Amino acid sequence: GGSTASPSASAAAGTGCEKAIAAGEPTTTLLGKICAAGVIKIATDPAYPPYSELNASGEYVGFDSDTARETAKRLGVTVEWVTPDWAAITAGSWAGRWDISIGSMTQTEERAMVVDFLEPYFYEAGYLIVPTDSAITSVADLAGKTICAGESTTHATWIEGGFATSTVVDVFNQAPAGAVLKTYPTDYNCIEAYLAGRTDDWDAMAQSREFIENAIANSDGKLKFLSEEANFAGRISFALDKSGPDTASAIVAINEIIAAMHADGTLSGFSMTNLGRDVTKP
Amino acid sequence: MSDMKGLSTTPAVHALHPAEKPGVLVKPGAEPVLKATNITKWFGENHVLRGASITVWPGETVCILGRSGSGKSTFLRSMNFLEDPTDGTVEIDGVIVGADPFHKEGSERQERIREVRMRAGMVFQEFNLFPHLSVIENCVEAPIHVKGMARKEAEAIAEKYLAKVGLLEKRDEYPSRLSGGQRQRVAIARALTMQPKVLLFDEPTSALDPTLVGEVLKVMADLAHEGRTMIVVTHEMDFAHEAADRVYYMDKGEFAEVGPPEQVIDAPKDPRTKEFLSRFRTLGAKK
Amino acid sequence: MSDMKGLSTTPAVHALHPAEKPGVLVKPGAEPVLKATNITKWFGENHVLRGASITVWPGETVCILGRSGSGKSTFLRSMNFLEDPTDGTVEIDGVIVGADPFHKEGSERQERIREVRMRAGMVFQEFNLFPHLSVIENCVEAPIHVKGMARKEAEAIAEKYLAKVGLLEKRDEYPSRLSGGQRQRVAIARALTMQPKVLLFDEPTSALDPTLVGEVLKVMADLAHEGRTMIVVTHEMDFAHEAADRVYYMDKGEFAEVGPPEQVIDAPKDPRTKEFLSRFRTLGAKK
Amino acid sequence: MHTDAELLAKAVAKDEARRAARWQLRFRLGWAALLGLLAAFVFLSLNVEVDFLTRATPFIIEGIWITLAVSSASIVLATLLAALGALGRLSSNAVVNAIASFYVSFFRGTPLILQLLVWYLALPQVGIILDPIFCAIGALGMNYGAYMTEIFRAGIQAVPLGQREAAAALGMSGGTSFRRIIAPQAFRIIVPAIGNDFVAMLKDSALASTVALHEIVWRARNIGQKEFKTLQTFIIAAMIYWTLTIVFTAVQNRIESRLAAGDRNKAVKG
Amino acid sequence: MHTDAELLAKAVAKDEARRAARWQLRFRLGWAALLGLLAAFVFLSLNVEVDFLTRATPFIIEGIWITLAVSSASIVLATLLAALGALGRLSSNAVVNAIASFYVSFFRGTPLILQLLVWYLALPQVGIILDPIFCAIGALGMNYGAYMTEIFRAGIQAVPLGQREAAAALGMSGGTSFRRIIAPQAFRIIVPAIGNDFVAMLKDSALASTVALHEIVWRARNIGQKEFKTLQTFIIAAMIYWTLTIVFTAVQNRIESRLAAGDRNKAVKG
Ligand SMILES: Nc1ncnc2c1ncn2[C@@H]1O[C@H](COP(=O)(O)OP(=O)(O)OP(=O)(O)O)[C@@H](O)[C@H]1O
Ligand SMILES: Nc1ncnc2c1ncn2[C@@H]1O[C@H](COP(=O)(O)OP(=O)(O)OP(=O)(O)O)[C@@H](O)[C@H]1O
Ligand SMILES: [Mg+2]
Ligand SMILES: [Mg+2]
Repeated sequence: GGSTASPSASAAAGTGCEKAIAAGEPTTTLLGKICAAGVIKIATDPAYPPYSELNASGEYVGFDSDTARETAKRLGVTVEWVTPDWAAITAGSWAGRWDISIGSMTQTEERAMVVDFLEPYFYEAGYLIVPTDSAITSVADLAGKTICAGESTTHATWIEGGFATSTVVDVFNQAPAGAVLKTYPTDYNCIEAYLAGRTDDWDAMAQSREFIENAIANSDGKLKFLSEEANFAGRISFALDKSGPDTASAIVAINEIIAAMHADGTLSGFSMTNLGRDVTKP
Repeated sequence: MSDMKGLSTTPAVHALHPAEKPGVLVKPGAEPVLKATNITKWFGENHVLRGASITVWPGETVCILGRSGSGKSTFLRSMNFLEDPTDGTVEIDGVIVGADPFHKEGSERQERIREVRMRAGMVFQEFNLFPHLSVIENCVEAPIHVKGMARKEAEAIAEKYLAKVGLLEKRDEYPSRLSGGQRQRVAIARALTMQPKVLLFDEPTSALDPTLVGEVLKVMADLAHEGRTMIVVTHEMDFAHEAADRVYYMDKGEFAEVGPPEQVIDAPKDPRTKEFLSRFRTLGAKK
Repeated sequence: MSDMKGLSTTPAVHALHPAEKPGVLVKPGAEPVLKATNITKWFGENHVLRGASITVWPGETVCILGRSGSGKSTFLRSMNFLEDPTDGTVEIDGVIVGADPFHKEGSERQERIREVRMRAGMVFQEFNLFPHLSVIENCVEAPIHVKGMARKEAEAIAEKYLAKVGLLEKRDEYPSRLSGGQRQRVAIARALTMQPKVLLFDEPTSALDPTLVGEVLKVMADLAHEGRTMIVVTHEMDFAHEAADRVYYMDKGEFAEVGPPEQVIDAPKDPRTKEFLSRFRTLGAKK
Repeated sequence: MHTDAELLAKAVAKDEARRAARWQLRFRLGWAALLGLLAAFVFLSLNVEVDFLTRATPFIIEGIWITLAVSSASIVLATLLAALGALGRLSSNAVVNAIASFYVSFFRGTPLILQLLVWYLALPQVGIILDPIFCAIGALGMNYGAYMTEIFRAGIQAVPLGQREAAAALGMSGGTSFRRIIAPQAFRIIVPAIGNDFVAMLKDSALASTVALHEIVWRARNIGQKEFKTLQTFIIAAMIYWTLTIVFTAVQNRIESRLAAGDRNKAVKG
Repeated sequence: MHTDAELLAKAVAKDEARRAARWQLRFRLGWAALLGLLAAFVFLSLNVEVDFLTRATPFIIEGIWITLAVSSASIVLATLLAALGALGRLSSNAVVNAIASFYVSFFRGTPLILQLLVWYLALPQVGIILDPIFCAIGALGMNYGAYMTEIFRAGIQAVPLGQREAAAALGMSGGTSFRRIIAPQAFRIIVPAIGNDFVAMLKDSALASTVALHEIVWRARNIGQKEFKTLQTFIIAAMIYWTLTIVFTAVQNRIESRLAAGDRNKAVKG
């Protein structure tokens, strides 16, 4: 899109904010606030390649980052990055510290009680990683075994047998019977513990395809995919704080942008450049 | 608090002890500069002062003797309300402060206590110089920050008294670099710089190395001879003998015997004084 | 270290001072129990002891006088190597330890120092009782843990000496509940319980309230009269006069005058002793 | 019959007692008011959900046992190390002194979290694989031991020189003197510091959550994160820690005053 | 000409100096050996990747400025609060005393991380929105202020009663006495504690990474995590902290000895 290149305001074809202002958006809503400020504060995780990453030159790169930048551009505002710990994000009540989370957050029913999810911008499936020399060859072999995941991730929820009744997560494989969940503060800790020599720490670990590929690449051949078959698929969305200013108009405006980015192939393009495959379709 | 009526301190009339007569240096007809009446102190259940009174005329030196724990320090500290007595009244240079055991009086009494303190310089056993201040700063601190005196004037007065105690050349030294005797002499100069009406000494030589006692006693004797008004709690019999107009022997919070040193020290009448002096002399001062 | 040859301490021959003659209580022909020869001490550049020697026969009491800083404590503490002298030799009850300024000797010398210490009981100015132990435990600690004595035996001895200093009834009290005079008497009993050949006292009454000095001096005088061997650093002229067989006057790390108390105290010959005694008496002990 | 003086003394004592009681009351009311304010702030502004809290609280509280176990074991280890460290720092042997000094410098100079990760992730690479709980105890114990070394050293040095001299004069060897005279006295000086450190350690033991020990903070985080309510669960955790702190501070005060009483150390002037 | 005694004294002094120098040497060699061992452990067993470290180190080092800025501002705040807190704890006014006591109890009794989240996420809900850096400073300052309150109080109480009495006897009011006599003396007692706390704070300021401040630990985690190398980056962080600690401890010692020299406090027996 070349909206920033055209300074002239044209209500019909203009940015999200131009449209909102034209429609008389009050500055008390989230959208009005963002537009009035001309800045959108986006929370993201700067250490989650290839989705988002702060590179050596201080720029945010990756699929999430590209998507976030493009969304802001289409809103007609500039980006201010905020990089809180997961501990701050999960505290709830963001208190206006950031306007939106664009950080590979999977929709869950519990989270939806606190945040408003927008339409998914991509879909992510959970896979299992096992040691290369593992005797385990199928999900069923993991019955009663220990599976590692990051604290409070969707992968952890799946291991615990969650999502059975979820309407936002599609389960393809039930978690192995009697699997024991082992969690660390982040997913990375599972891999670090294993590579450090704690080979008895877990029998398998659950995460996304990209994470696992990255782990395998850094593992010196010690790790491999258990299978190509996904365990579940989640919808990955932007999230807005329910306890903040009214989000209704923002949901409409940003959903419109997401739909447009899906439709015009922007998201697919970001996906191909950053991930080498298209994850934007269910 | 109506049940305490009659107990509280209606200022008792100050009565002279028969032996309390103005000393030789006192100007005839002069009024007492310090009158402490019926000073009583309880520490909890412990009846430490049992209504002790004292009268001091301007220019007098009086000594208080007594065994350890008899209440000498408590009495002396009641003179400037470092110890708040349970009952009794202190009058120094016309400023009257009564006991206030039920804390009924307010800041106005505190003001009067400060007036009393400015009129009564105190010298402690442990010197209590301010270690973070030099000798001259020790002396001018209170004149400047309590009396509001100009620094120049305060320093001039301080230097005068430092010269008197023979320590002018230590003016800018810090207390930690002085000997015990020097420290105590600075403490005396510090008290003098406030130009008090009365000097209170609480065993000023007890914390000193025996070889340093003399220099402090000498300064004190000089002050006594030049007509300073002084109350001295001491165990130095010879000093008391030589410098005191009157000696008070304290026993269990009361003055058991009062009189000129020649009588109280050399020919005590009260059996308690007798016993104290005899005990005190065994081996300690035999000759 | 060959350049130090000839400097180091070849045990100097012990020579008697002309005035050093066995006291009246000493058995004729008895050998000295303590000989300190040419004790020298440097603290850095400060030449504190300049080759002082002393001879003490069994049963004698000797007193060391001298002004503050003259080196009395350093000398006394050299007797049991609490202060390690730069030069000189100490012999107590046949155990000989020489100075070892270059640390050439090893643990064998340490052993001999401990032997010396077991033979020399010490009483400090500040008492130094062990505050976490009761009176009786203070006394039996060393006999049990140094001499390996049975607790029963140690307690029996301790009780004997506690009785001697008049504090048997305080047997199970803790030091903090005792008066200064009582503490010092316990310290004496503690030293006695080790059954030393010599008792060393370093100003044992200087930290005491003047009214409590007498009780300690009395115990010490009793010990002297019953024939304990004692070296006493003190400012108590009267005690020295009454109890000492011999008095040593120390000046700038040397014994300026030695002799019986009647001579050194009452009729000093050395000008330094004279000056000290005159200064000491101004006002302090005039009568 | 009472004399006037005794009646006055009684009246004064009664008045003092009344005054003290009133002071205590005002002090407690002050505290109560502040607690009320705090509660109001939490409830009114943090949209606390009571049914969530009733679900979460028991789960979080269970973590107390791990917190206490780790902290207790660690303080024991730290105390032992600090004793050794202090002896080392006071040693006249240069090498022993250097080791102790290095220990103190390194473990005080680097963050505890790193030290924990070394126990958890670096030691396995030289073949030492410890249970997470032992990693936590090792890391906390070594770290606090370094801080406490300096406290122990100060405590030992605070025993007056005269005590050492009295012991030496009685013929005690250095070892006997230390064991029988110096150490017991240093101990009394050190006890309050050990108590303070234990209370501080209760909170620092939360770092063990990084190595997957299910102590209080781990539980607060895990039950809160799923629903984005860690602010609320952390407040529960805070209340638990606060309670533990108050309880153990009281225990510590009790121990200290008993130690003091054991001395029968009421000084008498003399 | 020298006397024999002087020659002996010179020889002894020379021998002592030689002995001391040898001790120092052995001490330093001990340290060096331990540093070597540590380096060997890190390099040999942790498969340290040098090119990764050369990439990561400059990025992590940049965090020093935030660490220092946050720590410096916080220690200033903490010192002010501790001064007020100590006055409150020593106040005869029951309510003032209760407030100070509540402050100390609450901020010492609850984990720093929670306090930080309250500043960052809870305060905005009552309309107080502070920059993350001010949240970090506020949280650290209030927390350390509570700990330091007790240190300040102890420092004030450590000034001998005689000083207060001497001031009172000279007619000084409570305020004058505190400002001119007590506070300057307490200050000297307190300075070492402030220094220690500053050094400790350097490490605790790492918590500010939670609220998105890019200080040392944030940087170490973010650059290390992607490649599963946080152990290595944390070791870099640790070395940075260790260096900072050593530097600031040296500065602190310098300040303390200068303060002591300012006193010209070399005691003379008398
Ligand atoms: N602050 C206090 N609290 C309780 N009791 C006290 C206090 N100060 C003094 N006393 C008690 O009051 C009594 C008298 O003490 P005071 O110090 O006045 O005696 P003293 O005659 O000065 O003795 P000394 O010659 O030892 O200085 C003693 O029993 C003492 O224990
Ligand atoms: N440990 C030490 N280090 C350096 N100098 C010391 C030490 N101990 C004593 N001195 C110095 O040695 C000299 C003699 O001191 P010592 O204590 O032996 O004197 P003293 O005669 O016992 O005096 P006092 O009567 O005051 O006890 C003094 O100048 C003192 O400053
Ligand atoms: Mg007294
Ligand atoms: Mg001495």
